[in-house]
Amino acid sequence: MTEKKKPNVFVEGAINPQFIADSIAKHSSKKGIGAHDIFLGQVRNDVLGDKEVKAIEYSTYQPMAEDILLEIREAAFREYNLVCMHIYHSIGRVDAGEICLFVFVSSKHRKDAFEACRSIVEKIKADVPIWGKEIFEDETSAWKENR
Amino acid sequence: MTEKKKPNVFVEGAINPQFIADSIAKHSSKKGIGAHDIFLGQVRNDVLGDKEVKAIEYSTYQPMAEDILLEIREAAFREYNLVCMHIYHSIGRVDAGEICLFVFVSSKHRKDAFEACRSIVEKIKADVPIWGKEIFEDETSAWKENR
Amino acid sequence: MEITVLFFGLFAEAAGADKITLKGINDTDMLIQHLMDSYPSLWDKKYRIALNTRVVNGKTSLSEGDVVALLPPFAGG
Amino acid sequence: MEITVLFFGLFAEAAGADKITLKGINDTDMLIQHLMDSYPSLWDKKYRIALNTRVVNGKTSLSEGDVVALLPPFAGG
Repeated sequence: MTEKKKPNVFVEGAINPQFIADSIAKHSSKKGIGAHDIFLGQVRNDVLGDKEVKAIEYSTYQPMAEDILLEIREAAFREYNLVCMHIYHSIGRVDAGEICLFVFVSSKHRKDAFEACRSIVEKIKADVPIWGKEIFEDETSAWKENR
Repeated sequence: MTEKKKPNVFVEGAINPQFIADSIAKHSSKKGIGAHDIFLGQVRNDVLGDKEVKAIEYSTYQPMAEDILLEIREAAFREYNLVCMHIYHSIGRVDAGEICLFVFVSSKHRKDAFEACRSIVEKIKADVPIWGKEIFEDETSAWKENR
Repeated sequence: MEITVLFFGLFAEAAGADKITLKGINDTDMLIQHLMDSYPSLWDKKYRIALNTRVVNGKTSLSEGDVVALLPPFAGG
Repeated sequence: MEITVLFFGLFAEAAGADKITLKGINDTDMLIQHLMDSYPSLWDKKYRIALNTRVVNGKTSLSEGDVVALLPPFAGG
């Protein structure tokens, strides 16, 4: 039902810690949950050459990203015993130190939450068409690539 | 330095989502962090016989728990490449649906955060002297046991 | 027969466009050859190709109205 | 020679106390025997023993001032 429609994943700019708190608080009514695993990606101030990353500018191919994210979601519900899961990713500029990815997996027992969360994050990195342009202090830039 | 002194782990009652948000927000100044893994334990409304768990009343042997938690912390910093980690556990009554454990691990790359967080949670469950008394709707109770 | 080609990330920068339409391109190999000729700076770049939002590998036939996207390495998360 | 014995969780309930002091107990085996005799409801319970906050296994000598804790199964998290 709600699991079947494409969820809203993309958030303009950084993901706010307050948004994360509100998401957690909403789960207090789901009393069958025993374990949450939350992964947060944060933009690093990596140094390339002698220049420090100040921000990453994210872009996506949204219809494809939404298809792949729905597949990732459905695979997670098939493979693990989950109560619910939520994925949010930033689009646009996110400064170093700010959150750009929020994956929130909830299950009865901890094993499912841990394994599903890690699997989902690896798939997001490998398969979802999202690009990141690292912006340096002098406003020059370089395209990032996931390992 | 700060890693060596016993950290404050025990929180009276449930762990508030706002406290979690504030903890996350504090990490925006640590710009070398690329990945956070957060585990939250939530009290389930398990049914034993025909009675539903309404709350868990947690107690601990605090000096021993603090020693073991410090060992867990030091082992995590030895075994994984971490920027920081925080552990909070409730003492006293926590209602079903509320958070009783908050483990927060931050690292440069996601692999360390994922592996360390899971390892820390398993060790907390196995080795830290914390007890939980499940309180049913009729105020009878049963002692919980980790698997 | 007309197809739409979408460029993302560094390909959009190199091509100076997000989107072009092309005629007379029958398959993905022919498309790639055409793009490399038009934008020589793309030659040494890694990419994947998506046809109507699905990644395809190897030579794939194209039909009227297809949307082909040139995807540089992903960097989500 | 006096030692302190701490009870937690269901042991505190069964013993009706959090803490007792005992004299003339030389080792952990003797302590367990004494406790099982004093509190018969403990016989079938699982436990670990901590001596001065460290878990000990097998028969362990006790000294003046030692604090021995009887730990039922853990349920943290």
